[in-house]
Amino acid sequence: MKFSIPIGPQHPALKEPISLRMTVEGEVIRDADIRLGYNHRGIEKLAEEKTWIQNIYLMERICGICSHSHATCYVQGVEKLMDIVPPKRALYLRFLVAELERVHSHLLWLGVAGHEAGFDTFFMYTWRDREIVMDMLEAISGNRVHYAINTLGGVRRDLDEGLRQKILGQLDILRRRTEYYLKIGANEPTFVARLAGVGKLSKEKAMDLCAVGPTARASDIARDVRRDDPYGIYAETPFEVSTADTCDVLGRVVVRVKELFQCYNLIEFMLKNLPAGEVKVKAPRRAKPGEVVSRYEAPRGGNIHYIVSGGADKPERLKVRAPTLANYPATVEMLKNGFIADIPLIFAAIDPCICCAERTVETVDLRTGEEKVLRFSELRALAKERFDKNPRKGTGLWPF
Amino acid sequence: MKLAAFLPELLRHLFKKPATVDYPFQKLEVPKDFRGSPYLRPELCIVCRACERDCPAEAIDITSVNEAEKKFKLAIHNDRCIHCAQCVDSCPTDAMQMDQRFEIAAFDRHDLKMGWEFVRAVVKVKPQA
Amino acid sequence: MAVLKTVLYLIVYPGILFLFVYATFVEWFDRKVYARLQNRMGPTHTGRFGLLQPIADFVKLMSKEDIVPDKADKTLFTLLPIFGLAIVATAGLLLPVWHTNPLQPGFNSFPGDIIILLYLLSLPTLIFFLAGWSSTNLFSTIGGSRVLTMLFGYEVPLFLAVLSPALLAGSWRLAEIAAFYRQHPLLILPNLIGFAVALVCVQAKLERTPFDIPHAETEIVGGTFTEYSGKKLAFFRLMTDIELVVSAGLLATVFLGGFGGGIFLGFLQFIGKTLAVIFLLTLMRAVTGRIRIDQVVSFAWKYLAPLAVLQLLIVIFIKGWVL
Amino acid sequence: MNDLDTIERIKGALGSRIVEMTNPAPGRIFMTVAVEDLVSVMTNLKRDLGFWYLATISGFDKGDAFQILYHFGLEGGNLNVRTQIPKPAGPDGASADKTAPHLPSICAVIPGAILYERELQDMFGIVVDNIPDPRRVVLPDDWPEQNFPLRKDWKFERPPEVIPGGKK
Repeated sequence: MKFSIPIGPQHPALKEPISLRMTVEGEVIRDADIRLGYNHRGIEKLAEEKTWIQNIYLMERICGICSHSHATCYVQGVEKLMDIVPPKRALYLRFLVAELERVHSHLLWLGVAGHEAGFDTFFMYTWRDREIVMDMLEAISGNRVHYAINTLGGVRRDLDEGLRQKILGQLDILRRRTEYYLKIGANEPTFVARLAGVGKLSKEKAMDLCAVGPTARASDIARDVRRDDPYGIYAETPFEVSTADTCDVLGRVVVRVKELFQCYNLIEFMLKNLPAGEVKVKAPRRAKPGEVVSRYEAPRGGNIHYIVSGGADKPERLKVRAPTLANYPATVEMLKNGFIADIPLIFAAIDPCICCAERTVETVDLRTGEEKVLRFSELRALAKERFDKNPRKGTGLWPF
Repeated sequence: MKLAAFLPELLRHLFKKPATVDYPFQKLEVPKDFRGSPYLRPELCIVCRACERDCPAEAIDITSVNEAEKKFKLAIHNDRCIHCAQCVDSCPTDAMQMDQRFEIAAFDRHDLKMGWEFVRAVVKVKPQA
Repeated sequence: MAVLKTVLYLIVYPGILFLFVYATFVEWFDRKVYARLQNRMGPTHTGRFGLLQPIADFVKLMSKEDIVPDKADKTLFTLLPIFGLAIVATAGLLLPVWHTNPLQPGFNSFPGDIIILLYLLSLPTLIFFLAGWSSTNLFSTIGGSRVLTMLFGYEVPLFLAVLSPALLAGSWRLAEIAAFYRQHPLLILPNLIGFAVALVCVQAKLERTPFDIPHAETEIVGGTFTEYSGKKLAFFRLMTDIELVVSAGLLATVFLGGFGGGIFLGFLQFIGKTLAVIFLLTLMRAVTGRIRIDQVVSFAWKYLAPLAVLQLLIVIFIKGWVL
Repeated sequence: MNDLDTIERIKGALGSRIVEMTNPAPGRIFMTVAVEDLVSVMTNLKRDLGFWYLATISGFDKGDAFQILYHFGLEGGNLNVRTQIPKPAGPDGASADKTAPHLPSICAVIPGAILYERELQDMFGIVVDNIPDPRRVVLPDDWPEQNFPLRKDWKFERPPEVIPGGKK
């Protein structure tokens, strides 16, 4: 028996709206289709109407988890257009926040993977330890999610000595906890049984479908913008590209945990070698005409911003490509021939950030088997009609 | 691979203090540089409109009340504010400040708007970095 | 006097009133322990230590709008929660907690009541399946089919594991089995394998992690309960709680020596032993992740069933050569 | 691999199909090709030179023409293949299908390009020929026809903000 099940736009496994339509036979998925657009906010168009400085905050709002990634990607592109070079200390602070963000994003993802696999205890513990990073970020920047630490020509806040020591101290806790989670993740049989061999993506397929980030690295493709196209201070910092060759969800877990350790090393390096000096230089209000391609390795993969300036105080064109969008074709490939039970895990394994990737409700009439897509306006009319036909009895006071 | 790898950790936590706090009754401290909501110190405002121009959310409105008396009204639409503190950075005289409040929900969006009517101040502009 | 006692038995203890109150307490206990294992707080504010939270949830659900899908079989859809509640409450009556004299069978304690109890505990599974099927929702249907698939996995090991101690005691009556183990406390020890198997099976029967596959929220939304809301959902939740109490009571009776020693001591034993069993179940819920449906069936037949047979062999051995 | 080597390799493989090639910043190579050569250039880039990672495709409305940029990520930088297609004249020039700008699809060579090409169709009204899946990707299904948000002549009038609730 073949039937299609809709996952989303509203589904407990998805924290953001996206529609996955699975054709399943029994418990096995035969085909998958992804429908986007539920969260399109027109940011690229809006960016053309905002000034360079306002756009920093707009770029930050592309995503909550990797807010710093988009802002940094944009800011370093605009700095090239404006021909300004931020001071060394500013760069260190900027990428310190970037690495802390990567730590928080990967810890968050570990917890989500646990939750999708029904391992709620793992989820609670990883998220508790993620609070350490969140508190660090809050202390550095003044906010937990939208750090807003970037500005054109540097960063907005300096790091004082006390905070620097505190972060160095807490880094040890994080390192210890991550080692512990690696141990748990590799040893808990119910967890490993759910991850190993699930969501296979061969190296050739991953290359064909242009997968990025940990998804590609778990398929043994050593791609990392930080090494391939070093930006900021990454040419002088020590780190290795972590890969795995199992090509499955377990591999993606391993890659992310390995990256966590790399992040801790990077953070330690940056904090220990923090240069003294100013944290920002003055930026002009207008940029010279020109175009620039800015790349950045976000926690989920490579970000790419293409910025065109016409010489005004606003961009002519600002194209944003978030890593999740690049991973969708690969996800469809991974879902095929999986189990229904694996949908959330496979989908979560690319660490989807739907509002990053973007910028109607489907109903199935069971009697006729006919599918139709209801739009929001129709749905509202339907709801109103139903309410008018069956007015609520009583005042809602239980039980009388 | 071993069965119930998590067990010792769990049992240890059974008698530990929870990591969460009893939120509306107990609150955690926010760090000292926390970005809450913006507010104006009208005695310092020279009406240069830098904040209005730079605000990404168009949450700041400056209107002239009385041209002759140099009276102005500055309104902060906290319902639109994204708490980025760009206005604080843009302000040349420290007239814009951030407070520490983070519980700013209201039933009516009008309740979130704040306004100040003031006479334009004459203050020395701080040198830009 | 006997009539009054029977009425009390049916309505107050261990009838529906006690079961309701105790089931809500057990849900609180389960949630609190689960939360503390996860370093959280759990329910805190409704009543002292949040004790009234499950009751508050129940009341809240009762006052919510009750929606029946257009295409659902309305009679079946409505009746199933009530049937389910009635079945588990009846099963609760068979627990030998009070005025059950081991020597004197009565309406609530008779030879073979362990079989009846086991079958009454199997019925909720069928109720879940029918509930999933009758709501005609896709997720419910998948949930319903998963319920049945799982049933084939755990039911046989559960029966084997629970019946082995009965075989050792030489009786099909719960009160007699419990009395036998109270007389020979050392004979509880050979049944430990069976206890472990039965714990896992009860966990699967109650659809709790790692076996919460039929209503795995991240996969198939609410599973069997997707379309249930309001009063019906409240009944289903109460039913699951009572089922937890009854299953824990069954395990305590068969494996831990029952609840002898008069009405007060027996009551305390009942609370203590069921809470101990439920603590173990909660611990199992906290340390594992959800496994896949095919893994459940293979796990049940690869490990649980052989272990249950081993338990049976041990019992036969002891019965033949030791006793 | 440094930029000069990469440029040499590309020049060797593509020859006269390159209209223009610049290297404005380290690690950034811009290359212009004609629309007619696009598919063959992509085939050469992927099959012969091993540039498998297409980061994205960005369209840009230059007023009189659409500029389409194919961004490739390489080891040591990135390559941007630029092509231009003329924009139909007049604000309603796109209404007739004949005048709508056409672009060949490269999905046969790089399957991962599908979402970016669909996005181009949505946002710029560029008809991508031979695209395997021409459905809309980001715009809603009830979005009016012939409205392409990222064209410069498309303006969005923000409706006046109505805040529910009265002022006390």
